[in-house]
Amino acid sequence: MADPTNHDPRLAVEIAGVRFNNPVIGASGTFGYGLEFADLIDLNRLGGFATKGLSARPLPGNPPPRIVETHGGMLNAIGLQNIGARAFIHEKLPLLALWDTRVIANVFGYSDDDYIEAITILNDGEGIAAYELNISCPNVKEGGIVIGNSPDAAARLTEKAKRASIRPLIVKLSPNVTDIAQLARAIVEAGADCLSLINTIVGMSIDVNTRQPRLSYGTGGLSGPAIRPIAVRMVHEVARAVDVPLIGIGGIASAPDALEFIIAGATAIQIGTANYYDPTVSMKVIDGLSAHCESHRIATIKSLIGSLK
Amino acid sequence: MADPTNHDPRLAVEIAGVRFNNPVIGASGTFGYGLEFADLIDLNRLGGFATKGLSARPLPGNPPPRIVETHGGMLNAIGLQNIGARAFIHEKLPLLALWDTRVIANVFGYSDDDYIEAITILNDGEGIAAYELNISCPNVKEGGIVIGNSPDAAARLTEKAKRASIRPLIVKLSPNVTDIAQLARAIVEAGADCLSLINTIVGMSIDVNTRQPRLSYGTGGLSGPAIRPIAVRMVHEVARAVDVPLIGIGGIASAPDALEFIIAGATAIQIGTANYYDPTVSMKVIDGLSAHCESHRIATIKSLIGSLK
Amino acid sequence: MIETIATAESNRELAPGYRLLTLDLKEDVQVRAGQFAMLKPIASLEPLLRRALAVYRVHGPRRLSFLYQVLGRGTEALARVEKGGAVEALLPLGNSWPDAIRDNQRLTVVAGGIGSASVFMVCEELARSRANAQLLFGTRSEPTAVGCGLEDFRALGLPLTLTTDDGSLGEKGFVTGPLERQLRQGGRPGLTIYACGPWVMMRQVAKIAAQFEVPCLVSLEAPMGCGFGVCVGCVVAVKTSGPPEYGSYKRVCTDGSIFPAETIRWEVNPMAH
Amino acid sequence: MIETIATAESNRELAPGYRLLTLDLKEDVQVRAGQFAMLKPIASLEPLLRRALAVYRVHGPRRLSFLYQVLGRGTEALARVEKGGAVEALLPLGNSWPDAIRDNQRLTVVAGGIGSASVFMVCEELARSRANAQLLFGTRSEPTAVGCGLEDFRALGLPLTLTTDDGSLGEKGFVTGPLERQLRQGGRPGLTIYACGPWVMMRQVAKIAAQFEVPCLVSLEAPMGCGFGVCVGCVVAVKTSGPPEYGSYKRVCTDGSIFPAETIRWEVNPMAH
Ligand SMILES: Cc1cc2nc3c(=O)[nH]c(=O)nc-3n(C[C@H](O)[C@H](O)[C@H](O)COP(=O)(O)OP(=O)(O)OC[C@H]3O[C@@H](n4cnc5c(N)ncnc54)[C@H](O)[C@@H]3O)c2cc1C
Ligand SMILES: Cc1cc2nc3c(=O)[nH]c(=O)nc-3n(C[C@H](O)[C@H](O)[C@H](O)COP(=O)(O)OP(=O)(O)OC[C@H]3O[C@@H](n4cnc5c(N)ncnc54)[C@H](O)[C@@H]3O)c2cc1C
Ligand SMILES: Cc1cc2nc3c(=O)[nH]c(=O)nc-3n(C[C@H](O)[C@H](O)[C@H](O)COP(=O)(O)O)c2cc1C
Ligand SMILES: Cc1cc2nc3c(=O)[nH]c(=O)nc-3n(C[C@H](O)[C@H](O)[C@H](O)COP(=O)(O)O)c2cc1C
Ligand code: FES
Ligand code: FES
Repeated sequence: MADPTNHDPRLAVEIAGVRFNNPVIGASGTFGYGLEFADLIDLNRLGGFATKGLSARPLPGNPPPRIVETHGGMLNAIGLQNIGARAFIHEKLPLLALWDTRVIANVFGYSDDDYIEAITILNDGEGIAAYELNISCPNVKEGGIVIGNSPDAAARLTEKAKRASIRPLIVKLSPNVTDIAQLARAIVEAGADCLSLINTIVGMSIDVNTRQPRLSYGTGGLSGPAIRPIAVRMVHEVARAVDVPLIGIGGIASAPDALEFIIAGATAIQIGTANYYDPTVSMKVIDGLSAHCESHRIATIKSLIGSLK
Repeated sequence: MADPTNHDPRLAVEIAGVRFNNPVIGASGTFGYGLEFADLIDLNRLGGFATKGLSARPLPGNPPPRIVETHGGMLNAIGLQNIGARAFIHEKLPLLALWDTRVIANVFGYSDDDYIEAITILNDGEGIAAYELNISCPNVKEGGIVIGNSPDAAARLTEKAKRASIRPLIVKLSPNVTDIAQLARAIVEAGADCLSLINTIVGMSIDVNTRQPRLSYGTGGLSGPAIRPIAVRMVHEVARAVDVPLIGIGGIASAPDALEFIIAGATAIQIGTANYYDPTVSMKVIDGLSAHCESHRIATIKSLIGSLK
Repeated sequence: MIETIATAESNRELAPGYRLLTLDLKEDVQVRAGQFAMLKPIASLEPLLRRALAVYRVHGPRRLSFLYQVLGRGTEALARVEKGGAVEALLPLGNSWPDAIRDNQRLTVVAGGIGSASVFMVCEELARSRANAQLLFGTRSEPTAVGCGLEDFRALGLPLTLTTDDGSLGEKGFVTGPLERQLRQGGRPGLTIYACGPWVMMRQVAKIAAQFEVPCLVSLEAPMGCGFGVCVGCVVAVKTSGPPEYGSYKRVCTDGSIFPAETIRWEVNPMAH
Repeated sequence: MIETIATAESNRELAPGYRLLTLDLKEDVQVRAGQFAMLKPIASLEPLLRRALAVYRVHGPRRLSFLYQVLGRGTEALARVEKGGAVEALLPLGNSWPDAIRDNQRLTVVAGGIGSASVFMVCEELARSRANAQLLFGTRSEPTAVGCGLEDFRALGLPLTLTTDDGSLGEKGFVTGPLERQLRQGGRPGLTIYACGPWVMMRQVAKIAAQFEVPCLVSLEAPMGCGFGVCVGCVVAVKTSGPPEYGSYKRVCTDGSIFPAETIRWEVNPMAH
């Protein structure tokens, strides 16, 4: 169906030449392949969404248990189970074409070559607005180090990915670092068009009766409202360090939450965990942003980006 | 008063030669100078407590607002307001001598010399069981860098402090680092007798109506149940990296919470934020640990330390 | 599947730790036997995630009830909901028990503990259609049996065999005892088993069914993040040929919760131990 | 100071957004006028921190009531407490209004909005002792005045001057209007001012008191982490000689909540803007 939606023009934003009807984006790994939400919300009203991490080949993921709830959030160690880049192109993209929303392909690999291969495959896909490089998944360490925690490794991969990509490149930052501004600078200098942050924070939960970790993988990524203050701080630090647009992520569950990130310096935001416990949260946030523009007489939400006093 | 308390012998632990009647310790900055709790709990039953960060000279601290509640936790930027090491010795220690609990002097400074000066002053104090070096307070950056985030700076200070100290030295780790195991190794090699972790995680909260940070300092330290999974993971990582005893800290509000840290590798634990909203929580945790030993037929809680399967 | 805010018509305790929650919906829903819902008290922030509960009974297109055991903070939060309270609900979810009455096949339904909640509707159908069926109903003790809906099941009039771990009601021991005995005594042709209960019980039922070559369906349980297929957190390991691949894990929420027992890799799913 | 679990005897709405919570305690407490308590519904995990509420009235050694405005999640959680519900309470906390009736001094009590909760007990004493005192009572509107306990204050029979921002009751404007007028008209010797209300109001009252050289005490408010002096989160900037030192900030919870107005650095405390 073509877009029958009346968008609030005050909410439109642009990232690396891609226009989003509003700054509200479904976060990777919490929005499936988008289609799962077709019965729950009006996808045409959604600014966009990032797919579950796509790899060149399908991945099985980690054994269960993969998730455990914590205070104000949850730990996950899904292990990037996904159908693979090819299946996404052939099975999902044609259906996604029925909606007017921006599709961001979240890309994952175990090595630089894996990433490049996935991007090369996805380059043939129709209707992908941008790539989001997931270099910060804490649940799939290969050889112990996470590419996203090393500015050098991250910059090297970003450069290769940028060369391979025919689309705007978003690089998703790891929060598990001492100096996220330094990491951001290295990745932007390497050619990233946009940065999204934060990914999950490595955590652990132990069943004190069995004395085993609650997740089969041992550790997992912490997400949800619990991490929001950390994410807002990191967006603020990165906003002062680089001049590419940012996408703020971390514990967003309401319009005021989203505004914190925008005021801290984000051009758009992603909603993750909140989609699980409130499947229509993205629509509520969009309505809340319009209401805020109304009550504060704001002509365009762009005027709020980085407007922290 | 001499100790009239019947302690559960199963809960006794030892750290760097210091015997704690149980592993439950009040965390620095959340337990005042101990005396504030005399009317609320039986201090003789408490394993011990760490004082508010003490500096060589009294400090005024940051302007208000200094705290803001977040989901599952709170941000603080107290700025280490404290009466100073000398006043602590003369006004507090004599009164603390009335109770049988271990007093840990939490030490803070802006420079290596400040730390050494504070330790030198405290060396004259009667009844201090150990020092806890707070090299990880996120709310008092001088010249931008936090000593505790740099293994080299932290090791250098640890070495000096160890030389100046006549008492066991606990060094409190910053969680705001990429590799906490590496940081821990450097500090232990420099002579730390024990490591305590974690201190607060740097965060930020913004009032979207005024577009100002909710804290006068801008950023603050995140504490409370929200950070527990991150703290448990870090204790586990550090336990595998060093062989000195660890004190686990971060969001502990119940006996099962405390057990997660002990099973992950901590010899003792500190309770912080929970003291604010449940002033008798430490007594409840001690009772809960006894109950756990009972129901799991555990002769000594030491057998649980690092017992993760 | 609808996302809605339901109103609690009642939420009463059937036995210590077991409650019956009846919800009134604003719209009609079509629920098939074995489907479930994701529920939580409105705007409750701790815990954040909704909890999965099977639809126990359908009283009308807009009135459903849920039978649940109060285990931890999520079900405790639900237990605090009072009459008239608002409950966030996503439903109906998951697949369902296949219509059991085709080609006069015989059915043995095995309910273990609160697993009974997932099979009541199928038992209703079987009773209504006078199918050739029976129910094996096992719980820890008599009060637990009451908490798991014993009276409702009795009222259906299906042939009923009771077991309790402590022998306080019916045969002493696990529900798998009578199941195995009956199969050994024969009458297996045309028989199918539907089972829902704790993982360990279902694993045992699956083993027995395989041993006697009787088709068996099980309704599995897993901690759920979303309930509608996007978090991929609720998976179970299923049999696939060769090395681990995309199909090695299936989602309980959308690929299940009902699976043919023989497709499950019982030995590797930790919940089954 | 006792840490206890109290039982809600009632928790009713006086006006939209304003409620009166009455608690029954298990032990006797001695509460002085102006003291407060840290309260939260039992075991409530969100929010975690208790909220500070002034003791509004003492009905007996074991029955107290609290008058509060429902502002955000903490007071909303308290508003959901039902009769018989359990409330975690730490009390009594903070200093108190000095006994006003020594050496027939005259007193003007200024209450702004819900600040009225902190001065009711002192007004009770003044009425009981027929002291030479009056009350200036300012709120946003008539319903707000009712929500801030107007009827209770009226019943005391103290000379009462009402103001509302919108003029719906009493004089239109801020409560500082009549205060300034009266002081200008004279009668200042032997007069003391007790004030509690929004920071901006108290700052204005302090300014007027200073201008007419009348001693003034204010009960301040700050977000509180603990309420008993250990978090040092509730501070206000006070006057000290020279550069910032340890004494530059005082804790509202234990050094206050009542301070001599002239000791506060009104210009630097952001709450006052
Ligand atoms: C499809 C489906 C249908 C279900 N139907 C029902 C039903 O009709 N009635 C009913 O009472 N329960 C049912 N359950 C189980 C129910 O969802 C869990 O009991 C509930 O999620 C526990 O949440 P809690 O917060 O109370 O306990 P938690 O605090 O989450 O956990 C308490 C204890 O229970 C364990 N636990 C947590 N979640 C699960 C789980 N999903 N399965 C097994 N153990 C768990 C934990 O390890 C812990 O030991 C169903 C589950 C699924 C997946
Ligand atoms: C000593 C003392 C006595 C008090 N007595 C009473 C009383 O008797 N009755 C009463 O209604 N209130 C009283 N208060 C104020 C009361 O504590 C706050 O209104 C309450 O903490 C707000 O919490 P909340 O979670 O509802 O709002 P929050 O969600 O915490 O905040 C909601 C809004 O109120 C603002 N806010 C939060 N805390 C405070 C605060 N402490 N002061 C001013 N604004 C705040 C926030 O910035 C936000 O805009 C008293 C405060 C103190 C310090
Ligand atoms: C179950 C789960 C799976 C996730 N999978 C991915 C993924 O495949 N790729 C990715 O970049 N981020 C993934 N994330 C991270 C989220 O996109 C988001 O960065 C993080 O959850 C923080 O946002 P939140 O607090 O709103 O959830 C996942 C998060 C969760 C909870
Ligand atoms: C208000 C506040 C003040 C603190 N002050 C100190 C301090 O002076 N020195 C220190 O080492 N840690 C300080 N901390 C950190 C705590 O000791 C503890 O490491 C941290 O809060 C995590 O534990 P929790 O989650 O149980 O609170 C402070 C924490 C809070 C909340
Ligand atoms: S519960 Fe999220 S995929 Fe099944
Ligand atoms: S509220 Fe904690 S010191 Fe005042």
